[in-house]
Amino acid sequence: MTPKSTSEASLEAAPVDDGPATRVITYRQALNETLRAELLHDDNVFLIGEEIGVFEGSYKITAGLLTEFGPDRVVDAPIAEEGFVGAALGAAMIGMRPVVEIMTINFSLIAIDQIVNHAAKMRSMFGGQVSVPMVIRMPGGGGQQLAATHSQNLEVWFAHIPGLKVLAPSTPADAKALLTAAIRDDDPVIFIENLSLYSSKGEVPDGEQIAEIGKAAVVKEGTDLTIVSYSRGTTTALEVAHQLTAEGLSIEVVDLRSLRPLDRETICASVRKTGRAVVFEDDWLSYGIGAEISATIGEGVFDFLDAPVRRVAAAEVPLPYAKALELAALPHAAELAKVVREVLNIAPLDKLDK
Amino acid sequence: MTPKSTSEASLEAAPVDDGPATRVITYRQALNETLRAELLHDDNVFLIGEEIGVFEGSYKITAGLLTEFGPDRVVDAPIAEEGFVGAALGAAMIGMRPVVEIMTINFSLIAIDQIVNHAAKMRSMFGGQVSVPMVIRMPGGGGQQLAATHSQNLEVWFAHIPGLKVLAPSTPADAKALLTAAIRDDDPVIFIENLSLYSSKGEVPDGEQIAEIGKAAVVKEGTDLTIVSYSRGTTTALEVAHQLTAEGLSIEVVDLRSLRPLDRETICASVRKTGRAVVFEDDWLSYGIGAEISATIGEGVFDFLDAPVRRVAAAEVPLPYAKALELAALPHAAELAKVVREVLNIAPLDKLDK
Amino acid sequence: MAAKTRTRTAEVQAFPGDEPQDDLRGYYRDMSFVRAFELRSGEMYARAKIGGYCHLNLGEEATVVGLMAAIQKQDYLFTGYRDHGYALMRDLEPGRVMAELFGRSTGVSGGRGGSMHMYDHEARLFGGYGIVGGQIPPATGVALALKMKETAGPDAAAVMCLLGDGTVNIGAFHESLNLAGLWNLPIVYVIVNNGLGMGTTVEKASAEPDLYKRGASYRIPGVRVDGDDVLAVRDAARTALEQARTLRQPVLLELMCYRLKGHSVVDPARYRSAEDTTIAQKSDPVPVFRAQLIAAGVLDEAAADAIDAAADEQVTAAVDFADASPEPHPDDLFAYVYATPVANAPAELPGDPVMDAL
Amino acid sequence: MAAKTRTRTAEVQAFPGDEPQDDLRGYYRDMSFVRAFELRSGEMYARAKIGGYCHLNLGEEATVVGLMAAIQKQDYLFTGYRDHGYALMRDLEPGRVMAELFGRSTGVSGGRGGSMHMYDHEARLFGGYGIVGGQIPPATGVALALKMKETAGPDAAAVMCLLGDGTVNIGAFHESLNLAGLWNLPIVYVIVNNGLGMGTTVEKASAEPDLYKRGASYRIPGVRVDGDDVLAVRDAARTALEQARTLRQPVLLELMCYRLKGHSVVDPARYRSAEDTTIAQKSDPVPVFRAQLIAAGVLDEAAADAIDAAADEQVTAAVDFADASPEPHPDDLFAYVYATPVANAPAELPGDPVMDAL
Ligand SMILES: Cc1ncc(C[n+]2csc(CCOP(=O)(O)OP(=O)(O)O)c2C)c(N)n1
Ligand SMILES: Cc1ncc(C[n+]2csc(CCOP(=O)(O)OP(=O)(O)O)c2C)c(N)n1
Ligand SMILES: [Mg+2]
Ligand SMILES: [Mg+2]
Repeated sequence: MTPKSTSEASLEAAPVDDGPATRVITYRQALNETLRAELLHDDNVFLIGEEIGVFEGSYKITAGLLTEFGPDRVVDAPIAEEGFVGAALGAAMIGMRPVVEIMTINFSLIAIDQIVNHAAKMRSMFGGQVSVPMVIRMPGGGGQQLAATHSQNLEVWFAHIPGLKVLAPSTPADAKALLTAAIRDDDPVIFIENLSLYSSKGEVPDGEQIAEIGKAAVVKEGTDLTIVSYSRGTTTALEVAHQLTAEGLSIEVVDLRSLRPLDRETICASVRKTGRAVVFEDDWLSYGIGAEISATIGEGVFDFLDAPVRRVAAAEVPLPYAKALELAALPHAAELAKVVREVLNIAPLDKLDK
Repeated sequence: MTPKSTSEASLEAAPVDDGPATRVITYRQALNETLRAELLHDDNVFLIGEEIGVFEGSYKITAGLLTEFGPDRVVDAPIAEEGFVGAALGAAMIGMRPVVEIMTINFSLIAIDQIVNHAAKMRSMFGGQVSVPMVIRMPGGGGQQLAATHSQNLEVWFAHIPGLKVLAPSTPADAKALLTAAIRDDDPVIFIENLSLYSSKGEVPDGEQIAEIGKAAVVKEGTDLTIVSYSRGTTTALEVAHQLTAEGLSIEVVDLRSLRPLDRETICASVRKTGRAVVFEDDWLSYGIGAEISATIGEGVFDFLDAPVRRVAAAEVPLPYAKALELAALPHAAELAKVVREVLNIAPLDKLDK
Repeated sequence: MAAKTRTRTAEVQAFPGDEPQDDLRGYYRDMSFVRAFELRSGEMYARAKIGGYCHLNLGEEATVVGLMAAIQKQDYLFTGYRDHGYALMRDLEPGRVMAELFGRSTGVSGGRGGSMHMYDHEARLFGGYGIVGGQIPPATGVALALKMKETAGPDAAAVMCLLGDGTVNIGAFHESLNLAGLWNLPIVYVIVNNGLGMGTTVEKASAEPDLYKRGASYRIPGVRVDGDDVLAVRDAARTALEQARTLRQPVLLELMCYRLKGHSVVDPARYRSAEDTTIAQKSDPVPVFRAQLIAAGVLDEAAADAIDAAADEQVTAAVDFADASPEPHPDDLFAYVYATPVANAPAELPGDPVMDAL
Repeated sequence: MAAKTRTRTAEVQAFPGDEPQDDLRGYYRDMSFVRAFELRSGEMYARAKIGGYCHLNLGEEATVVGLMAAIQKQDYLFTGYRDHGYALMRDLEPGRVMAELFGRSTGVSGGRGGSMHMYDHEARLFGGYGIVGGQIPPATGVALALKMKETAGPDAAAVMCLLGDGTVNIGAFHESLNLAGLWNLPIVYVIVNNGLGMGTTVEKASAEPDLYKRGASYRIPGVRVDGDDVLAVRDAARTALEQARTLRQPVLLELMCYRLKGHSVVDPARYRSAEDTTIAQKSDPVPVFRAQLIAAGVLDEAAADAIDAAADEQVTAAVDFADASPEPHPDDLFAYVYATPVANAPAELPGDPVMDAL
């Protein structure tokens, strides 16, 4: 595509080799800038979802975009998830590149027939004649006292489905580079965000950044134990890893970034080195993301494992509204630190994690 | 409830202690007889679904029931899964005991908001004031050349959800005893059937049989290796176990029966004894049922494991229609036998599994 | 928003003589109370006593009170998440409603639901739902069960299912109304048309913005009424419920009202046109009804002030009760996951091992 | 099934003089061909050459041919799973359609879709869907994209989305038609009303059984036409497509026809009333149209027989082609899962380890 405006030039200003300049911005800002850049980059890109235009997004991710790009590029849809997600899918069939916002992952259940029985199936079912270049963005996560129907983490459902790609960035930089990759990708991509990440800040390189889909990242090196996590969980994993460094422990942290495809090599290479692993996840324990990670480690590096792989996940209840119950049900740094010590057979040194 | 008709008497004829008489009937017949018995047993029980009355069920599970019980007890619904599943849920809120048939699990995606965001949540979300005694029966499974959208095994989605109970019987006897238990249970129960099991036969005890929900069963004892499976997979697991007995191998088979709650004790007790495990499942490998089983074993009996836990599952593709591709994509006895030998470090003795 | 589609009754009117003055004063007392409760809820949210999402009935008081004046004890009520006023008018203790907002164990849903999920099985307030349209299929199912269990008649129970104007475009609405029309179920679907779904006007959401007309697709009669007129709402709802309970004739009732503030307490509603905001304020049913009653000699300023003051005191008492109530205890986290206990039901806290070592 | 709601044209009629005889003969040729293809498909299923589900257009030939006579090359077609006739009439090679049924690599969908999932991107046959109503949202989305990319006009593309009478009660129908009406999309929704959804009559499924009236909920004009009259179908479809392409006015077209046999080839349809079966057979559009043409002197018996014989030969050639075609190779199992290859995409066969040992 040829540049559509001068503002795009700046996006491509920084040459790739001598690292581009960076700015510290929020995860929200990184998403907003990336959507803007892609709208400028390709006329086939359009945004569609509930309240993304006039309301500027339930979580303000699309702020300013309706004003800049108009109602044909930023489409406010009625409350009809099955209808407008399916409509985006149809548009993608003839070469548009829709970026759908589902207000939260909880509402994707109404559209899931279009996502799983249609978007994920079409290319294979029709013998490769059609591709579906669409992105579905949606935040998951609890901790905001939104109660049982508005606090779920159902990414494992999508991660199970062939034909979908499922991304879950944990930093503003990854949010930018993975969203760009998702929009440029010719397959349906489920892009998992998290309510409690939107205001988190991080360094983001200027200019076009395109991540490689399907790769995990070792975001902190260590030798004693590997914590595997993704999305919001990675921020807690890093917090705990650093906290334990002060206690002389060397914890490695693997950020999955892509749930489907799953980068088993990176996970197993890390555990082969450390011999111990804990998975930290926000979803429910049974049949959650951590089950696949644990099974992968158990099969992939069995001979290198010095201890059982443990999972720190949410209590298996519909999440209650009351703060005390919500706190008890969701996994936090304290539980992660406790389990890491258990796997390392270390008695707690402090009360921090009680 | 007091008996409603003489025909019920016979159902309760056989005393429990000196084992009741048995008959060899199909899985389909066992379901049909159980539905009939429960309709007779409790006036609050009613059946609802598409084509279950006049058409007698897409797979004839409800044959004869409309004629016997009439349109108020056997309700033919329009094609509106979200509508009639939600309607059944509402009826359950005031004490009815609906047994819903969703024609296949693939169509449950249209109703899944009512199942997961409503049926599974209500009791907890409303502080225990209401219970939802409903059963949702649906067959899954491939192998019938029904192509990508009609061949899925999505039970892992439901198994992940607190508030639901998920059952997956593998024999006619369990189909009877678990369906009875499900209908008498006061919570929403997802009852997973399988297209390729309907015509399978087995001994079924006469009279009322109520299984305990949440318990797995060791359906064949052995000492060398444990195969864990459920639903249709268990029949293949047993077939392979017996085939390998002829080769001097002693294989134990655990039939999960209940996917949620998951009976981790029975699984781990078996593997502690055998030291080796293979999971056989019809769903896709990544993030499938087997992931949780493998993770559970890895955590529960780490010190007793002599080899990595392996999973034999479906290839991760939308299932193609063409027979040759469908055969290649689905797991069969040959692959299971091959993997069992690999885990036991045994070279194949025959060509059977090539 | 198309003000033209709305008939306003801001100017003072005389009342039909047969309207008992006590009833009229009672309606004002209720409207004043809902108003006071919602204003205080907003304050409590600002003071972080309430968390999560919080949607208020501000501007909808005539609709709330009119509907609840028509519904009978034996009837079942389903609503969306904008449910505080309905809980109060279904005679749930104000203290327990406020306690639910505070997330206390004395709350109507034990503090587990919060603002969006008020529930009282005895009072037949069947929730409080947060998924748009999610309440419509279960409400329809209760009506199905009623048809199976009871015979129609003047004392039979019916179902009232509330939904917003933005909710009519979701599939569950269509599937459910078709079932109700097909099976002749005793249910009244009430569209509380406050003109907005978050920031989206009816005209931008619905190809047929005269929402009551949508009943025709299911041979369900549709009726539109001024939702700012408490008596008109009450009478229309009574007639509709009557048809449902005696004739098993489902009805679609559309009530035209205004949302006085943002979608939820945190929404400044900057997207809203000045004209629209002015109309909304001009037709605020609480001061309008108060003025009508005073003009009609049913109340005088002093009596009206006394009613408002009493409402405020009641709300204060509710806040005190909520404040004094305990939070649910983490030991009870798993208390309500299942009604029938079964083996191996998960009850691990985060970080617990999946099972005890064998 | 309510025969009253259906106007039959079994008795012989004269044709409007302006109807070119070649066209009339052509329509008969097409109808005869679809009939022959479907009958043979049934046989091939019985002989286990075809597996899975197989739904035939038997009895719907006038609807199929009339619609495909109206649709233009630039238009997009979406259908349900009862799609063989449409694939043939969109000029897909009969051999490749039969090969798809046989699950061969030369099939229109590479043998991956089978009977329910005929697809040809070039021919703009956009599938072939098996989830009831699943085709409606994507079809609506193509219309949305057309509105974004093209300007309206006599040569603009439009979308034709077929659905059955049983499909109108699913949420996707409602959500999609509201979008089309709200956004003025160039799409024609065609309800092929064969009176039955499996064993369920329209009257037992739809509270408003006059299905074309349901457009009103979205301000979409609804039209009902005799689906057994190929010319009436063609003309109505042309007019509707015209409105869609020039005015961006969505239309809901209801075509009244009959399903001659069971729901799928394995369904004996015992549930069907004798009366209904008789009516269906009496109004079988193929013999009726043949008789009309002969009576009108457009064909004589010999010419008609010749057409039927030619159709049969074509089908035989298609079967031979399919029979001679290879099955897809298991090595290509993962060929089409993703359009953009990415790292770590799973490509293990059952029993393979999840990864190579490190
Ligand atoms: C299925 C679903 N989609 C989206 C949302 C987010 N949401 C919550 S309220 C709302 C607007 C509803 O408007 P309306 O029906 O008019 O009710 P009102 O808020 O005006 O009372 C939306 C889009 C949701 N809760 N559920
Ligand atoms: C969502 C969904 N529910 C149920 C089915 C099963 N099913 C397949 S075809 C059919 C009947 C459809 O009838 P109609 O729309 O009239 O189409 P026709 O078969 O008459 O062409 C049903 C219930 C399905 N495929 N998808
Ligand atoms: Mg509204
Ligand atoms: Mg039909």
